[in-house]
Amino acid sequence: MDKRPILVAACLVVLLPAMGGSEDVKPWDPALGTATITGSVKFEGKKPRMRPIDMAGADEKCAELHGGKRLKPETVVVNDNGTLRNVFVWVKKGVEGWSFPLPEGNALLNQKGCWYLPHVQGMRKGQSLAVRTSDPTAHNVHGYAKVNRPFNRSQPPGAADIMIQMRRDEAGPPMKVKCDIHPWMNAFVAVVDHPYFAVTGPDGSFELANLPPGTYTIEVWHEKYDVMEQTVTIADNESQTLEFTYPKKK
Amino acid sequence: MNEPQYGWWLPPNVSVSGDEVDNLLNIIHWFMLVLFVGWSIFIVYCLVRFRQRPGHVAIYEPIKAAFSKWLEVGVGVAEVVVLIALAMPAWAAIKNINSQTPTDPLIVRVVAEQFKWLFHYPGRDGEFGRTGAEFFSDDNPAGLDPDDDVGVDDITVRGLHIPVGRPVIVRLNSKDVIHSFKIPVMRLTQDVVPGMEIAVWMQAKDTGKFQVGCAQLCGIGHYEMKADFVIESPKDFQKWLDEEHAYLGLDDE
Amino acid sequence: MSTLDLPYQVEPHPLTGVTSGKLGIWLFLASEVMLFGSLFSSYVLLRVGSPPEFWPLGIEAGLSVPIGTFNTLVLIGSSVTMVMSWASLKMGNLGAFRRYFGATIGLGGVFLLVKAFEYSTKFSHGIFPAVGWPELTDPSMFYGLYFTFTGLHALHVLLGILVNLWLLIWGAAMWETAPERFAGRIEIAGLYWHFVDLVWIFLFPVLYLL
Amino acid sequence: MSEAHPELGFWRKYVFATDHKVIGIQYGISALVFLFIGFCLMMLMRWQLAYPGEAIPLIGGLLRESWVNQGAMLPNFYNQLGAMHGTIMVFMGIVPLAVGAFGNFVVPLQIGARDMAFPRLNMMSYQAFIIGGLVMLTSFLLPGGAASSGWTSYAPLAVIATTGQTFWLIGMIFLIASSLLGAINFIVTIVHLRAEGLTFFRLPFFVWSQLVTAFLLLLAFPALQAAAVFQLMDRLVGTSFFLPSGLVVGGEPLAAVGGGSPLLWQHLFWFLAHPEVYVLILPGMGIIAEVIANNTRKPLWGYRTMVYSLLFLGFMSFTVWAHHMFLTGMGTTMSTFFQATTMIISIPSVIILSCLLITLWGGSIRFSVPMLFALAFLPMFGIGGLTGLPLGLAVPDVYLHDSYYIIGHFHYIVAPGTIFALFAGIYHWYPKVTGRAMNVTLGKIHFWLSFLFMNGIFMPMLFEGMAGVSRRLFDPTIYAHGAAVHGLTVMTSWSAWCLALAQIPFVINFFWSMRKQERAEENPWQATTLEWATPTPPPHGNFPETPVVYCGPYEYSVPGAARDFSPQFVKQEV
Repeated sequence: MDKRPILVAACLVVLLPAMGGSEDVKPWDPALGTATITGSVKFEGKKPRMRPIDMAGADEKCAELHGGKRLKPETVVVNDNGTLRNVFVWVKKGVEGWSFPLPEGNALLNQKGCWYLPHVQGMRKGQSLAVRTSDPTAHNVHGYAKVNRPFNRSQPPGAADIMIQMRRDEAGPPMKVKCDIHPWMNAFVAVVDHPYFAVTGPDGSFELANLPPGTYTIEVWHEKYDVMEQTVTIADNESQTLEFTYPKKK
Repeated sequence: MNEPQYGWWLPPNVSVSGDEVDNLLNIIHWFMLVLFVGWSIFIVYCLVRFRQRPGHVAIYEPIKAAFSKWLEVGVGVAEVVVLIALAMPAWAAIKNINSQTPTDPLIVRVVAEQFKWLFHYPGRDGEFGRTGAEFFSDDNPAGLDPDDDVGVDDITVRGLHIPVGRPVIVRLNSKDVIHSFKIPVMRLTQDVVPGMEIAVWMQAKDTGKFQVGCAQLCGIGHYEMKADFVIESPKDFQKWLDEEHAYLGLDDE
Repeated sequence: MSTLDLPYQVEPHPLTGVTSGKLGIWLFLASEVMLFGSLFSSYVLLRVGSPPEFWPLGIEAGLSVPIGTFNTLVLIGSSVTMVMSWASLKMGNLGAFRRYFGATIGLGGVFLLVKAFEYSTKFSHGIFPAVGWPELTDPSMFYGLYFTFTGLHALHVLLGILVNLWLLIWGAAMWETAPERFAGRIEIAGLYWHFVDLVWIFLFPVLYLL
Repeated sequence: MSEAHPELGFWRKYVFATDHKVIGIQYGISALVFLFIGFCLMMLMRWQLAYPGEAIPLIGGLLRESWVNQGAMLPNFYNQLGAMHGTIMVFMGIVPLAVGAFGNFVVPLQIGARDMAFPRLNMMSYQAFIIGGLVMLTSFLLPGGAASSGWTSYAPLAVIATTGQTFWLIGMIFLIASSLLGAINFIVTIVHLRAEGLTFFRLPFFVWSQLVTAFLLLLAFPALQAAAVFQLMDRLVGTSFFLPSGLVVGGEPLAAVGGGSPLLWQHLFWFLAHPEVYVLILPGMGIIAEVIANNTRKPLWGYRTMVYSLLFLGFMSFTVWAHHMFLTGMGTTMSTFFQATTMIISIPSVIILSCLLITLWGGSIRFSVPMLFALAFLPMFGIGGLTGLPLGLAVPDVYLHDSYYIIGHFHYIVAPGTIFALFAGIYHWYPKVTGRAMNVTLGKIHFWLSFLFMNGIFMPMLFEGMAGVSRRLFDPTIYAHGAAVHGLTVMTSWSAWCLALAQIPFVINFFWSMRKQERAEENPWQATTLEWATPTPPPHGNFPETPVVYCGPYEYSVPGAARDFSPQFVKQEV
């Protein structure tokens, strides 16, 4: 198997921050954070059909938690208001100047009913991803990290949380996490070194609050429809609204 | 659905061609037992009668070569008999079953992946949608072409259901590594080799709920690579198909 | 050396008619035959298994037959000089031996240089063992096999050169003490060298022409 | 010129030794250590199998956190243990002990040679072996751990496996090189350095077995060498000899050109590995033949028949490899051919076995410790051979393939088979090596306990296999038919741990006898073969005066002779 691209990427990522690190990074002053960017991600066109997943045939223990109900893959979830769920939104460029304090605690990735909760999430660089199992069956969490170090750990029922510290940015694209034992289980984790990221929910909207005034490149990412970005300049106490529409126009 | 009984010898057999295998296995093992007991008796007898003791001396050449050639010849003959009389016919039989196309078979496409089985049935229209390696993705484990309407009503499940009595052709494919499709109660094992589709034939003679397993080391989750194997009456099978069809939610569009 | 002087190092064994060293090298070559035999049978199996449009002729794949031919001649020449060196040793002419043997080593070096040149041109065209044919992403074993086979063969040549160098520079001291034995060693080195030559004579048509 | 050997320093004498006896001892010690390591790996696996998901006692907490969860074993560790157990036992344990140790020490003595034909080549093959072994072991320290794709390393699994597999391949290439050099050395030695009068049909059967084994190694191993090179290329350079197109691993398409054949690996591997099976067993048979002839005090029955069978066996072993691949979808004709060859190859083994059995008839059987092991070998090897029968036939194999039945089968051949033979050899030649005999009481304790627990381990496996339990399962109780036989699994595990305890008397005996036991006389077993013609332990150069051979190897109880044994090296006045 060809590991070279991963290696190359890894090297680059080791080097780039080192170079970037030369410019001075000021500690973040909350008083500056007055601007807000809100918006929503629309979905147009025929939504792809997601086949229901039959867990019972492979592992009854998984199905029990869902009753007779069959889940569908969360790859493409279109909300009733025509917006797209599970889109990762983040400030790609514009906040390099500051070093932001790390929030308390870890990012949680829960395995419940042979299903990853949440499907897409963002976390801060330097935080740890806590992979928890709430299932009566064994899991094997496999992180296909391209930038951070890939991980592949078995987690029998009742095992303690597996802690994986994310030492590097990995948001474009976010890393994929799969369960080897239950192939239908997959989730995505984006690692960013600032607090300005969000994931669209049931209403397909997002909000990036407490931004300092400035010019930003906002990127949205979806596991199937890939990335789009818009640039926005925003002033003190201002609030702007952005619109993204998937799939991308050819 | 009768609860299967498992013991220290062969598990229950629900395959029509399984009896042949069982007979062969039992015959061979009786043959082995007889041979082994014979040897043991001979050894023990020698050890007692020819043990070293005062006044007893070894004989330089106790037996002429003529004697006991029969033993080797006997063993040889027995093996040839087992080979020609039993093994070859049985193998030929099974192979022929595989080669001939049985009447009105149920065709199931199996996709093996690390570390679960996926069973792919044609839907109401009775034909499989277009599939290909390039279509595989997390939300499309069967590799169905999303633009192909034939595949829309196909059924993809993680457990194998077959009707009793009806011939079933299983078309085995692998996504990644070599797996082995093993159903002990059907006396069936077949390696699943990536890059080639191997078809095997089976016919159940009894209903019940059993397991499909993987018999070829395929990685970390090898031991967990199991699936339900349900043999139902044709009626129940049809009922199951309808349920699965309902799950697709095509009708409410 | 603390090893004892065992029989049949110089005089041939009545049963086999060869010295121990010679029997040894023949056995070694037998295993080498099995090695390259399995390589070639793998080649056949892979080629039969893959559709012809993915299996180019050497020329189509960009291998230069003239260069290959040249290398073949170089190796054959080196085999000839190898024989000459041994013969001159048998005639007791150490000087001639040195010349011919040096020539053998030199020709081996030329072969490797040419091979290195061939490799580098391939690489510069973005052709590596891991790419297919005709498109770099098409499923073809050809370049993989080409690099594996020629690479292994080149290793054999290199090994031969090193051993021969040792014999030429340090080993020749034995000529004073045990000339017969030294001649035997040269003969053994020659047998190995001829084998390597022979392998190439199989490789060349299989990879370049067929 | 070499009659006067200068006294050698420590390094030349023990580390860079060229004396076949020292090298034999080096091989012996290293191989025993590797055997012990392989055995420990297996005992760990047995815990997981008997008590799935429970913390490993004592050492569970000490293991790497990627291997255990709160002391309980994780599947990837289990797979590493499985793969390395097989590899270590086969390539670093039994073969080096049977061929490297006994072959090196005994063969030159038995043919009246002063040393192996190429002493320094001999040294190199030992060094290659030890390097390969160390590479294999160090792979456990890698982030991803050691190779985990089984000792068969089937592609594509092995190709996409962690770095441990690369170490496995490199180590294997060293081990192969070692075996090839050794094989050349043995053949030349046996063909060229036989003492005067020692014609081929006066060779002890052990020497014959080593000769055939050497040819198998010489001609079979290159296939694996080629395969290993291919797999290395696939792993490191990115070729896809074993990777077909369109592989999708973990939901992502595999970055490889494709177009390769997974079955190619199996063909190359089994072309080696089936002869390898005979490499494992033939030297054992040779030792058993020596011991039985010596302890029944009569010639082997049908010595020539045995030799011919041996040669036939060696030849046929190249024609049966694909019976390991009945399930890979091969055609009827091919499977029929390989079934036939498999049946045919079983016949010479049966002949050799029955010759040994019949040799007991009319003997004067001396129940020495080596003889006990030899006598146990006969039925144990019998079981191993017989259980091969259903596996050689395609139809039953379709059911039994890759089940515990086959594990029981080949372990009966190599564990209570070969390993008992090797123990017999150790007890038999220990006096020759050290000059002191081993303690008999300890030896008998060791034998009876080992005999009991060996069967306690492997007999249940046959039943588990019949019940349909697949091999290499981290937790067989997942399956209903696996849970049904769990009692047998537990029994196997306990037998395994008890077997470990049963080796303690042997270890004590081994070291204690070296110092404390009384000196053994030159020919303690009153044997007839040449190794007993030298002073004990033999000096550098073995024979004070070159021996001459006057008769066959097993001239025991010759009518009219003064004693019940007439050594090959003593002229008979008849």
